[in-house]
Amino acid sequence: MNQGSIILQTIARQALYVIMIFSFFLLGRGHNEPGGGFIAGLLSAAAVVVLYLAFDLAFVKRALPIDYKYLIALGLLMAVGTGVGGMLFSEVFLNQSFRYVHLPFFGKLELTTAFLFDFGVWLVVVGGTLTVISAIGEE
Amino acid sequence: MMLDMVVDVGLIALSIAVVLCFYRVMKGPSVPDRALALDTITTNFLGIILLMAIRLRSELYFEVVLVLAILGFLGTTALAKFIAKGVIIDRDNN
Amino acid sequence: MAVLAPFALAVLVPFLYPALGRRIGWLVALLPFSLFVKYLSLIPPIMQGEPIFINQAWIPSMGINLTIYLDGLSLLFSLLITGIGTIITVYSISYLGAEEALGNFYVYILLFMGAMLGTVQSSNLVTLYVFWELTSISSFLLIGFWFHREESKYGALKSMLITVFGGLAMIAGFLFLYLITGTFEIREIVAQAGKVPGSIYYLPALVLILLGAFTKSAQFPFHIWLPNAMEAPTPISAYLHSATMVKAGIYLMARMTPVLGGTLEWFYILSFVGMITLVYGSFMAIRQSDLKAMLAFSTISQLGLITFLLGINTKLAVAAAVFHILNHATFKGSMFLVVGIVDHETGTRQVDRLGGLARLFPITALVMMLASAASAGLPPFNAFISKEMFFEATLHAGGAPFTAWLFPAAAVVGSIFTFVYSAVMALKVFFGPLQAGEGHGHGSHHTHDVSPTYAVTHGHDAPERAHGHRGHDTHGSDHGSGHHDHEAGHGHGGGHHGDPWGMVLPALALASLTLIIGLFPGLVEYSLVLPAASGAWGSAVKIPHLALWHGFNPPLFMSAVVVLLGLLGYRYFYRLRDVVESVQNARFNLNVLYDRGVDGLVKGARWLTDIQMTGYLRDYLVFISLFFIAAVGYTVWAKNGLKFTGMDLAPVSVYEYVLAGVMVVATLAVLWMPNRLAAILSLGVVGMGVTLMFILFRAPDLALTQLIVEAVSLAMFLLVFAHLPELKKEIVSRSEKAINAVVAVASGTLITMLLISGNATRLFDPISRYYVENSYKLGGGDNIVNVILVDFRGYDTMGEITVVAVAAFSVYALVKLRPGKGGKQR
Amino acid sequence: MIEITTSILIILGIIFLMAGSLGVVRMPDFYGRMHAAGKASTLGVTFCGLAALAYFSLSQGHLHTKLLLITLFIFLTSPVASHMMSRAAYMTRVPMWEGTIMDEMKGKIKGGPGGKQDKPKAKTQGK
Repeated sequence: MNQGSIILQTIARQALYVIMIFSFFLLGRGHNEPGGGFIAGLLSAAAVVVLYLAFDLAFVKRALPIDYKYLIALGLLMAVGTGVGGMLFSEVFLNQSFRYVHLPFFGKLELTTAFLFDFGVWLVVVGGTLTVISAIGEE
Repeated sequence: MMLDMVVDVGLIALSIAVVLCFYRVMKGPSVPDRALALDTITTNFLGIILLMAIRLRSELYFEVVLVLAILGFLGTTALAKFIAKGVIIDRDNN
Repeated sequence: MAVLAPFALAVLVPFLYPALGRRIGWLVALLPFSLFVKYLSLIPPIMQGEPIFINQAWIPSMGINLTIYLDGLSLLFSLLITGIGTIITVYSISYLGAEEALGNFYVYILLFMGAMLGTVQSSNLVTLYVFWELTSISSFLLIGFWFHREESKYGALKSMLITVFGGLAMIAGFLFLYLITGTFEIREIVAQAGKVPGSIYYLPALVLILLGAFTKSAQFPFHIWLPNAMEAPTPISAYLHSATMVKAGIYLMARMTPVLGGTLEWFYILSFVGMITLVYGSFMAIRQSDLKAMLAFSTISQLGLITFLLGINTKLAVAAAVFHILNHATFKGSMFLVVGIVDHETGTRQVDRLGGLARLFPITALVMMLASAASAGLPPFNAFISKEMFFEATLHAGGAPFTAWLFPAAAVVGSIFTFVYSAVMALKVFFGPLQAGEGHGHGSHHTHDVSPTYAVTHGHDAPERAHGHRGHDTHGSDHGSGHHDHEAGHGHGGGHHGDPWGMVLPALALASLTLIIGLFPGLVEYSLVLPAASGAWGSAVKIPHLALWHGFNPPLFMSAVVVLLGLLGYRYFYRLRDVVESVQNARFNLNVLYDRGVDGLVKGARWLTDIQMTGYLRDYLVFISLFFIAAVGYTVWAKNGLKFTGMDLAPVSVYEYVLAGVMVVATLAVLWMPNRLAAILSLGVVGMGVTLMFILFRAPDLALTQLIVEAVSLAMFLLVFAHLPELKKEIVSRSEKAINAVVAVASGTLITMLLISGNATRLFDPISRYYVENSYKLGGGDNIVNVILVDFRGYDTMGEITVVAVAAFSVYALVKLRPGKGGKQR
Repeated sequence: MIEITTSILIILGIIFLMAGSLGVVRMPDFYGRMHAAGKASTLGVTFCGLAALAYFSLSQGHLHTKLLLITLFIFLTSPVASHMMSRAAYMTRVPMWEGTIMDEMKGKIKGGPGGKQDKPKAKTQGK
């Protein structure tokens, strides 16, 4: 379809999913084992960059029609939101709380507001990196 | 422990391999040579980390391995496109 | 809390303004009026001497809290602020046309009112400072209200610069006080007043605080901003620059009297500055041709008088000062309002062009008569009593022998000039020969509001003036254009003159006060003056009964001299003015000094930036690292913090040596790489080395992050290089390379030394123990690093992601807004 | 039992990795080195991965899926990277070893030696 090498494109499609799963995995368990918003965010950005490398801008724009800047804004909102949320329960700003929930299949699952905060961080990092890369790329 | 002894030998061997590739990075007449040497260094690092994981019997390192693999792949491909076409993300070239 | 009410309303005004339009003035006037009544009701308890005290912690850890402390002194000022505030707001309803930006006018006024109330009522020095600066800001906004006029902007900036400069000095003075007494609460400071004069910090504290007070109250060296502040609309000048704001400095001096007063320095600085300002102010007032400027200088001189009294620092003097504050507010306020009316009606404020307006504006003339008579200090008025007390105080001032005759003499001379300019303003403007102030005069100072101008001699066949308000306003304001032209034209026929009631009534109310207080001083004496004086003095003040008549005593004789010479001065006013004119030389006056100072500042700043901003990133790096080396190197050297002993180093295995070796070689290689691409690649090797180090030391999290940073920076480099021009190696001069080498080596060694000594010194036990213990209990996660990142140090992470967001946006903007290759703007 | 299998796999891994690195150093021109790097190292790492997989799966009793995924991923992406690099080198006409007998790719890749010269190989095209 384009001058880019076919091999790269096929691999890129498969690799994208692997990396995406992995970055969500990292994000999810950030609280207990090594992982967290930053690393997951960058990995997801890496996944999209692989797409950028394999295909061209137009293709990626069609594949991912979202404007990355909204991601940043959403991420910040979420991060600050969890912080402010803490204040609603008359806690100190940005105080995290956590509950243990037993899901039938997964067993003990720990729901923490920290995860929301991490998710916010994830969004900001992904949005930020991709905005920069796409801005420079389009140049 | 036989296994630990083997792993140690492996680690030393891989270090030598890294130094060898490093020599190529230094000398490499053309840029692709250097890029390739760097890619091989990354692969060697993967090997080292895996051996370390076995040596220390902890599963924490698999993340590092995968991330390193992804980024190595990403780096080399970007480099390749840069060398070839001077531009990494092309607008739409069909 | 009463103090915060104005701020609350100020917030609402922008929303109410579209709905209410001009009538919002009445609503806004309600607030100061209700506060005025509230404070009036507070007089009885305060008379008995138990002040109201409300404490609201603001920053408890720093000992700064919002404490409201209402004693006699602050009550007097609060009454002044709210009372005159009401009058001004009512006055400005008819003064300002509908087209003016009334919305923000009222917001600024309310902002100011709240700030002033806060200043006079807060008993915590820092809160007082905060409100103090707020008054400067609101005065800046108000002076520059007609922002499209050059003079307003200049005046606003000038007043802002000088008052804020003083404010900064003042906060420094407060800090000294804090050093001496260890508290910010004024009451506690007053309690330890004995300790203050003795300590070494006394003089700097005194000088700095006085600097703040003098700049705010426009005392001699710093008075230059007040005449320029006259660019504000007249009600503002009346409110801020005569009755309340300029009195903040006086309030501060009065409040500090028990603490800083009583020493020789206090006596000499204050009395001399006050005396000079009094004489200089009234002396210069005569020279002014513009009514408002004349009033400005008269305010300066009256403030000088009050400072003079505070300087003398006897019970009588302090009482006189407080009483004069009240009187001055009444007569100066009304004089300003009258000038506003004159200007509003005739479109000009030039003394020479005005005359004989009494026939046209009988009531305004009456008000002016009352006010200027009081200002001159004639018997039946309140100012006469305070001037008598002033003379009395100067006679018994004490201090060095030469002051015994100097003070009274200065007082008399000052009063003579005051008498002259009050007479000029009253008699000449209203009763002099009817002058054709046809208003073509383009006085630089006069305002250009919407007033329908009257040709004094030619009638203006406007329709019958609706009573009191400006319904008949037939033509839109031209307030856009700088100078004032008159579309009114000179239609002939009977002029319908009459006083604009909307403006005259408030002025009349204020002026009548001068007479009422003059005739029945007792009314005010016990309820206001004495509590205020005792508030200032720190202990109860008993003074002889305030009365018009104290028998034949030296002050009466001095007043008689003043009146006589004053009349004489008025008789030969023009010749007197020429004399004054000749004295004034343009070259050395303070204004020029101020302007030259500001320009010098701006030029210096530009010179400094030019040196640094060479445009090369490399130079910035060199600057930064040089500064780093200098700062850190010096401190380390000075504190000889370098310790190389006592290091418990972990055993370094062979493996780490190899890795370290590779990394060192790679870093050195970067220098000799033929092109940039190769250089980044070897940098990549260094990065890998660091990651491996982390792995060796079993820190997977760090390894992950390091890896990602490596990869992203590599990608960034590549992206950027795609656009950089293809120059292999910059040709860099040898000397520059040498500098870079030296700087690099120096910062490298410094950091290693720091690390080593850092490792060696064990001042605090490592924080990690705290995190290890309760990262699971509190954070609920056993990945300590992440728990720290998200929970304990959540705030930092939030900061970081904001930084990331901002960085991303800025890159986007930079790239997008660059003029495109084809010059097309993206 | 676990130790024996892991050791064997490790030794295999190391042999191939060493071979790869040696190849990268010893080979006369870029394309030779590319062979070594592309094939040998990837195989080497895969063996190491398998060793780790064997070790952890056997010691923990259940197949370690994550490790499997990782090894597979490396096995997949590493050759592609080498391929891309060689393509780039070919397009920028990196010189071949003088002893090369035949260049099957001549003229097939745009920009390569003998290829259709429609697009100048300039490093940075006009955007």
